[in-house]
Amino acid sequence: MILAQAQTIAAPSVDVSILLPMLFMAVGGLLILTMTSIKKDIPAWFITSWAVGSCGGAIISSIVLWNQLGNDGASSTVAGAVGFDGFSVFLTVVIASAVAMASLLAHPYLEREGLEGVELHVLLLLSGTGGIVMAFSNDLIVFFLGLETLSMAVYVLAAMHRRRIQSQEAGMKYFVLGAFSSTFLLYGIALIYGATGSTNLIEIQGFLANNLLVEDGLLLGGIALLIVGLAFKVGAAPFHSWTPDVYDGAPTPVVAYMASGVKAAGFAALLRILSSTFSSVVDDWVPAIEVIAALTLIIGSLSAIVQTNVKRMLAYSSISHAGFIMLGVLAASDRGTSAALFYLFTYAFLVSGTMAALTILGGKGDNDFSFESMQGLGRRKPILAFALMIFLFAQAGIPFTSGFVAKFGVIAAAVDSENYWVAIVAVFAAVVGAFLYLKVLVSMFLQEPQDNARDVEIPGSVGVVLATAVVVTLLFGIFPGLLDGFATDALVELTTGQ
Amino acid sequence: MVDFVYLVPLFPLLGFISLMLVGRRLGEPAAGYLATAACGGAFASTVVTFFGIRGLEEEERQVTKTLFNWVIAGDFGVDVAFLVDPLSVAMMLFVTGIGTLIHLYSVGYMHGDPNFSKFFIYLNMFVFSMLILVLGDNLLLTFLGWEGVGACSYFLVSFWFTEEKNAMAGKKAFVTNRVGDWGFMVATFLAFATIGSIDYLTINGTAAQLSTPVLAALILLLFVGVMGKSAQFPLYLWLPDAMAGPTPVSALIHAATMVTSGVYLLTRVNGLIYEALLHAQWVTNIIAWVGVGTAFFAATIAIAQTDIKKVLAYSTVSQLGYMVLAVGSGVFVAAIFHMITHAFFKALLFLGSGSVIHGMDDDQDMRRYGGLRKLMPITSATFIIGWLAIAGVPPFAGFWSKDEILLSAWDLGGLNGKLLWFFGLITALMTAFYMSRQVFMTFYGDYRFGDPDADEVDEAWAAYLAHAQDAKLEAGTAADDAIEAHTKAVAALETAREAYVDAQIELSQAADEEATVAAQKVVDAKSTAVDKAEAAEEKAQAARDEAGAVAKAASQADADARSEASRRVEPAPGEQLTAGAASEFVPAAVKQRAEHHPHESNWQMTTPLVVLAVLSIFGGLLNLPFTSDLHFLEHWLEPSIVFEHKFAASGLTKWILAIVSIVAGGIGIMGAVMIYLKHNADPKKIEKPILLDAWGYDRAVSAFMGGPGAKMFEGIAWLDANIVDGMVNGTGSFVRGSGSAVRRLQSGLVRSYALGITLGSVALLAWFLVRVAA
Amino acid sequence: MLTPTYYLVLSALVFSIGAVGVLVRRNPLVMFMCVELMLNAVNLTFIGLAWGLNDIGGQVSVFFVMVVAAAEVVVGLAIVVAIMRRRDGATADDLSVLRG
Amino acid sequence: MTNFLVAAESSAELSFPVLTSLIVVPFLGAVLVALVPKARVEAHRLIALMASVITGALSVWVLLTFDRTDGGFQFRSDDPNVWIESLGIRWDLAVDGISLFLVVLTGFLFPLAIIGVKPEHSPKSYFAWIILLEAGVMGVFMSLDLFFFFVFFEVVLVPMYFLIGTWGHGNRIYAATKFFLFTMFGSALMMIGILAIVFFHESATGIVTFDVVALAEGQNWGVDAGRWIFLSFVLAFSVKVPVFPVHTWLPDAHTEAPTAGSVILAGVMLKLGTYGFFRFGLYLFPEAATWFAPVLMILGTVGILYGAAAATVQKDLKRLVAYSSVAHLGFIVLGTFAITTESLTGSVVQMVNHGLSTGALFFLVGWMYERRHTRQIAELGGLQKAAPVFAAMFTLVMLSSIGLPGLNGFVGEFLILLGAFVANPWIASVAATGVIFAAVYLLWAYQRVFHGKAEGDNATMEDLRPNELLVLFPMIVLIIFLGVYPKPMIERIEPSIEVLVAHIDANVDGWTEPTADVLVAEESHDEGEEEEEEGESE
Repeated sequence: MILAQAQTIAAPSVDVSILLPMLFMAVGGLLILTMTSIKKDIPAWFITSWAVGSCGGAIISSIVLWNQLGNDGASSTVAGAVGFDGFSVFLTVVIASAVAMASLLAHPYLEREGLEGVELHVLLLLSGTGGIVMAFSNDLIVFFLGLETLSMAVYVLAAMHRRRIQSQEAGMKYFVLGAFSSTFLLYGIALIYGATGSTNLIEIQGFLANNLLVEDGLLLGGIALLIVGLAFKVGAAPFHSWTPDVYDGAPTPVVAYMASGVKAAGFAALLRILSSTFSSVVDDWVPAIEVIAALTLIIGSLSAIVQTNVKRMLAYSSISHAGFIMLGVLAASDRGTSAALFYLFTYAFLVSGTMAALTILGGKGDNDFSFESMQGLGRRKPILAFALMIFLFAQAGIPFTSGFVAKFGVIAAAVDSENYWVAIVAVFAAVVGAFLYLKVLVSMFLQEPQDNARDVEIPGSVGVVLATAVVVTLLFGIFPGLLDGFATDALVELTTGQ
Repeated sequence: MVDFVYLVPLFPLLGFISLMLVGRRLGEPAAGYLATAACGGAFASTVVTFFGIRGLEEEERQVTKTLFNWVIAGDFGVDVAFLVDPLSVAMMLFVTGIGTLIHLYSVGYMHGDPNFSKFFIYLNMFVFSMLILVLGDNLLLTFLGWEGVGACSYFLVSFWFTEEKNAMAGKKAFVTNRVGDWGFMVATFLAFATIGSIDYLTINGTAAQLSTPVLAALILLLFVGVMGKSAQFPLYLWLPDAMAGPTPVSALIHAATMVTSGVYLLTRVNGLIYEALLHAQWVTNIIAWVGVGTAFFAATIAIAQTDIKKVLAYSTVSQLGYMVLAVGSGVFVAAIFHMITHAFFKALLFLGSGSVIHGMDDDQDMRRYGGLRKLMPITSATFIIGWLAIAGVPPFAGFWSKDEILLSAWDLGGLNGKLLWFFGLITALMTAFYMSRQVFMTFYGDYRFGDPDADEVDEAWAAYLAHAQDAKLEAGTAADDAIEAHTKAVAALETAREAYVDAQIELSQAADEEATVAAQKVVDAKSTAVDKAEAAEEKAQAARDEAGAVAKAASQADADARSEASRRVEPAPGEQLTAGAASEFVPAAVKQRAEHHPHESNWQMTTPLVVLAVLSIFGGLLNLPFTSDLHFLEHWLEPSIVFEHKFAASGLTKWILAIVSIVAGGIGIMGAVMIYLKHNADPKKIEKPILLDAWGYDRAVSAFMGGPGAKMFEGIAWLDANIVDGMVNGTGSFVRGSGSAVRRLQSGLVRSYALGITLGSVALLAWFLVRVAA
Repeated sequence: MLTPTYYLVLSALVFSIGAVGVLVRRNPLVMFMCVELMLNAVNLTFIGLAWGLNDIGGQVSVFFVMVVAAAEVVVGLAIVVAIMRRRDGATADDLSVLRG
Repeated sequence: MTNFLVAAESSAELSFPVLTSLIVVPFLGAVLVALVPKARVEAHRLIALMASVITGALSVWVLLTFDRTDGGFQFRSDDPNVWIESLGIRWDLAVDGISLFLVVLTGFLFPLAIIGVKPEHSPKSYFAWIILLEAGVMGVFMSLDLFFFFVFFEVVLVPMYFLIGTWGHGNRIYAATKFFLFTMFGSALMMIGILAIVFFHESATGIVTFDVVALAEGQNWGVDAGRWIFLSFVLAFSVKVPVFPVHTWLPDAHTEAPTAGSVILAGVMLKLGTYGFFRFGLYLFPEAATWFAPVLMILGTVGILYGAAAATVQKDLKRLVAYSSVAHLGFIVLGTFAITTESLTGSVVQMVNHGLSTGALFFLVGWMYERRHTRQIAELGGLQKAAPVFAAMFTLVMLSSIGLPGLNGFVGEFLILLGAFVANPWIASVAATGVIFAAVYLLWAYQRVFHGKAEGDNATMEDLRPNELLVLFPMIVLIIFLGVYPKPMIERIEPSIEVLVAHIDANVDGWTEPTADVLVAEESHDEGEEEEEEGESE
């Protein structure tokens, strides 16, 4: 059999157009890296524009691909290793947008912190490439490669601030734990491979659909370990412990990317692998994910309320958001997937917006995130405060912001699949969460400014991010139908053939 | 002509509205006259309506006039509709009639009050509400009027709101009535739930179909309302306090009209009570006994009151008890009869007392009255007529109506009826007594308003003794000082003499001429000094003696004062209270009072008195018992009352009972004559403090409300703030606490995080292995 | 006769040893080595299973994993070096500024 | 996939989307206020006033064109705009007799709140929030789509949170946060309940819809599930109403809120809960509602007595009025779950009346605070002397609140108790004692505040100003008019109540509306009487 295959082995056909988004990102990153190594004095604005332009290329090509998808339907390429469906294209847009926004935030940040250089942008682009690969991956090994590409770039990004010991500590912790958890993930892949004889999702799904496993220990063990790895990536409890420390320590623009892009990529894998590929064994993994989701919601919300540092508090709240998105995963249905996608899309923007505000507020040294420093912001910087208020409302799930529709969608999906108790935990976590955001709002609007309150400026590129995020948050909050249609169409389709 | 009934409430309503808009601008007295005219208009319309009804055939004399649908929902529907029938017309006649008189009276009484026009706003509003109460063809509309008069009563009792006492009384009236209103409301619900309608004609018409428990509940719940409004035990509490309002208010609302509306209500639903008399007599017995009990109880209290209006207030409570007794005995005509005559003479008495109070510059304490007969001839003459009427002296109005009630009670038969009659009789005796007491204290005897009362005499004596003692002490001190001064003068004289002797020795030893001359000068000077000292000593001695005498006198005076005080005796009954030796020391207030010039009131006040006095004399003509033809009132009311009551007692019994009650009244009056006119006995033997204190009932209720009642409410508030809200805040603390606990797991150590991941993996693997096994 | 099960058991043991190593050692370098050990345990699993399945895919995967492991070491060492520049002889436990 | 433009086109087919404009006008007003620069102080107030007056006028127009014979939903678009297609969420507004007057009340109270009180600072955001709140409240009363109902139900918290938190007194942040979290906590489970019935409906019919009419007609959930889900709704509404024992946010919120906030909170926001009981309790879950009715009746009654008892001993006048709301709302809950036509009608009437009289009370208390800077009853006294008009107005409003017949407060209370008596005489009789307590606490407070001798600043308190009289005048007119002639209101409410009762009847086995026995007068008795009369006259 091996021989037979070896004899007939042929180069798989590659549809380059499908790979365009990831090529834009990867090539864009590598090109600018090369350019700067040749010509030292390339201005920072050019680098940033280049990075954003690469992301723009990815997004535009995704839009083209989306229309193509509408005409031709889903397909796969590179011997079925890369899946081309609405799901992957949709997430590509999310990830590329996250990278673009992080780049824009990084621009004034690097200047302020004296960290000029191309590395951060390049790493963001490469990490984004990894994320897109994950979104497109139809094969566990391809997925693993994408994941590692994404992760390793982020390890370095987290440690990027040379003068902050916290930044390096964050990088170190993230790296150790990330590598540790990757081994679990990989072990899981190996076991699944052992159980099904393939690492290709289409084949695995086909195998599970056509065979009734008498001995499913390998498969289930594999799924368990796979969940460990993925739960770690999205920061779900009890594998969340890196999240607060890393978010706290990492440069704020990087946190924006981690919370939006990395999370999106992680959920892309969860949705594609668990919700779609392993939909035939939902009875086995859904209870586990239920417990994980509930724990994530509870721990995220509870820990957040006792924080005294806004950035760290938002790190915990991002854990709780991961819990919400988990509801979409455990629904294991089209409704769940599209709800999770809706969530990921809107969350990417609002968390980037939030971090944009924090980037400004943190001040030189990226350190000052106490509640006191926010006091009276409503009076000092009404526009910034208003934008931040919108984001916080959205995170709290206040109606007429995208965050509400997103939460509503995932909870609806959970209720639809009759996972009532997790849904109940989720709504109570939402109430506790609301308290968090109220706390920030109280500081901003209801308390007097401190005497030594710093005067802050809104740099242009941050302004762009803020404005985009506000528009997206309100637009899809008030007219969710605009996005909902896309999210409903962006389903995982595991198909062979062109 | 029956349609004129619409005008009856319209007049006071218009008066109310126009006074509200322009009352302040009209000012005094125009606003008062406007209000009087409004009420008079209502009276005139009522008279027209009366003739309208009279013009109808007897069986058609119940006319319902519907204005508009009021509250209609589901099966429930009530209209704003007037039931015009002999009963309501009779009631209206005396409400508007007496109302007009009292409006007129008020123009005089409220003279000079800064809120003159406001008073008439309330008064007109009251008349309007009262007419709605009377005219309502259903329980709900009556309830509207019922509450409306309550609100007006509240406003008027606390009219002089700056006094805490008046405000309190107004509130008490409203709240106590609300307790009764609860019964009224629930009765309304019950009527709807069991009959499907709450209009009187249906209720009375279907009473026979009701089951006994429902019937009893319906009557008793209504009776709870009656207890409030008609001041029956145990809810009578508010009425005596309500006397805090201006006197015309007491006359109109708290004597003649509003307080009788309970009796009116029971008469309106006479169909129900008739059924109860036939099938559940215990229900009517409860009513009768509450009535007679209240009558008796209030009469005992009235005996000891010293406030002229309080006497009348308790008397009103007592008389209302009679009416309720009549209803409980099933003789509605007697109740209405007494209601009307009572309205005449009690309004008269109140207005008379108002006139007295007015003349006495707002002093309401009867002990300070006396002899006013000569100073206020019209007031006293009319008051005396009122007294005779209430005391049951034939042929005055009260005699006839009261007698009929006693007869009805007797007529119930059995021990029950006789006991009811007996208590009624004793009450009549007491009524005669306390009313006579009031008249004698007020109008007879000597003027006492310049005399101190017992407390003031005590005060005077205390001041007198204190003064004497002070004088004694002062004189003693002065004497001591004089003695000391004299001692000093003696010493000075001694010194001067020694100096003189020394100077002479000096002179005798003078060496030369020059020295002799000098010494001689010294001797002369010393001699003069001795002379002076001698004179001073003499003076001091004289002063000493004088002071000694004064001190002795003062001491004597003090001793005298003390012995006088110890020899002070209680004055004989009726004897003028004087402070005797201490008269110089009576409080200034007494002297101020002495300068009162009690005077007859103006014509606005006296005219109503005269009219009412006439009515009190001839009111009995409405329903004389002698022959059936003289039962005018009874015949008039027949269409409104379900059945005709025929006395079972024989003619002879009736005569005997009447004579007995005349005798009882006579005894009461005679007793009062003996004590208060002839002073043959000490009034203190009768005016026990416990009676003055209304048997302590009011105090006990207040103490309960202020004590355990308030504690309970405070307990609930405490519960709310600490337990109920505590649970809410506790939830918050719990969430926060768990947050801190979870936070501690985040140790910052990377290896512990790795451990967490490992444990999580193990748990996940364990779960999936369980699934494998499954 | 050797069955894939033996390989699986062996690799599970090696994996566990690696995992315990990460948990108990404080030196970051040793921790990296333990992670490498775990990755290699997985490689062993892949090979064992591929052998059992008679499939080449698993064996190819191993090469990818080895590349990833190499890259991981590079990144890890870079971070360690960056930290060591600022403080000497730091162990994993010294890095606990961020907590709570 | 739908989009906004399509939605706009289809709405153009309607003659004039008056209900939508009831939400959009204040919303746009808020946006406009936010856009006007801070420096133009008067402009904010003017814009807010204009927006609220237009909204009020539109609501009156709805009232006037409302067909009073029709108990169904009116002004409803035949083809509502789809909002979120995958969930079948539609922008579906309508009013019936139950919501009509709440909409009008909202349109009526907001302009008054804007005229009546000026904020102490930051007028711009104040007015923006206040009319944004109006848009939200309108949305709750008119949405037939459960999603939008829930959205509006939640979103009103935000403006109110800021109103209390920014312009409140004393402990305002605590009160605002408590209000926000408590209410949100209460409605959290309702969201799951809403979703659950939607998906139950879907699995039975294959249609995902949040349309309350379709859901209520379908009743596609089992008895047990229905009861559980009903409880989740009850919790949400109970907190909002508030029903004992989840009422403790209310005294704090009311006391610390600025005057306009209290007025609106009491006037309309508490009605969100009671309205919810009607539309999303009785209508949606007839079976569960009838099953739980006795418990809720008892809770309502406990609320009446408990609120009254707590009010009696309050030392803060505003807090006292707040507790009186607990008592008054208890009546509404009692009436709602007595489920008779009378009590249900009474409950709707009482919602409006409570809005008027308690709203007016809060105005008066607020103005008193403005003048005297204290709400402590002990520090007030004898105010009637210095401010007789103030006192007169207070008296009238107080009597309405006490439930004096002839004023509006009585009609609702009476119908509620009447209907409740038919359903359960014992509970109703106990609840009726609430009328005693209402008199106790309000009169006592009145006595201590207005009667007696005035000392210090109390002797010189300013009487009502013209703009304040302007605010009170329409309220007073309505208080009297609705008390004397409630028919125009009741006859519009009742058809919808009858539809509701018929709906319950049709959907609950073995349940019929409790009704009164009807007796007819016996002719024989009357004849007997006539004979007697004839005998006499001869």
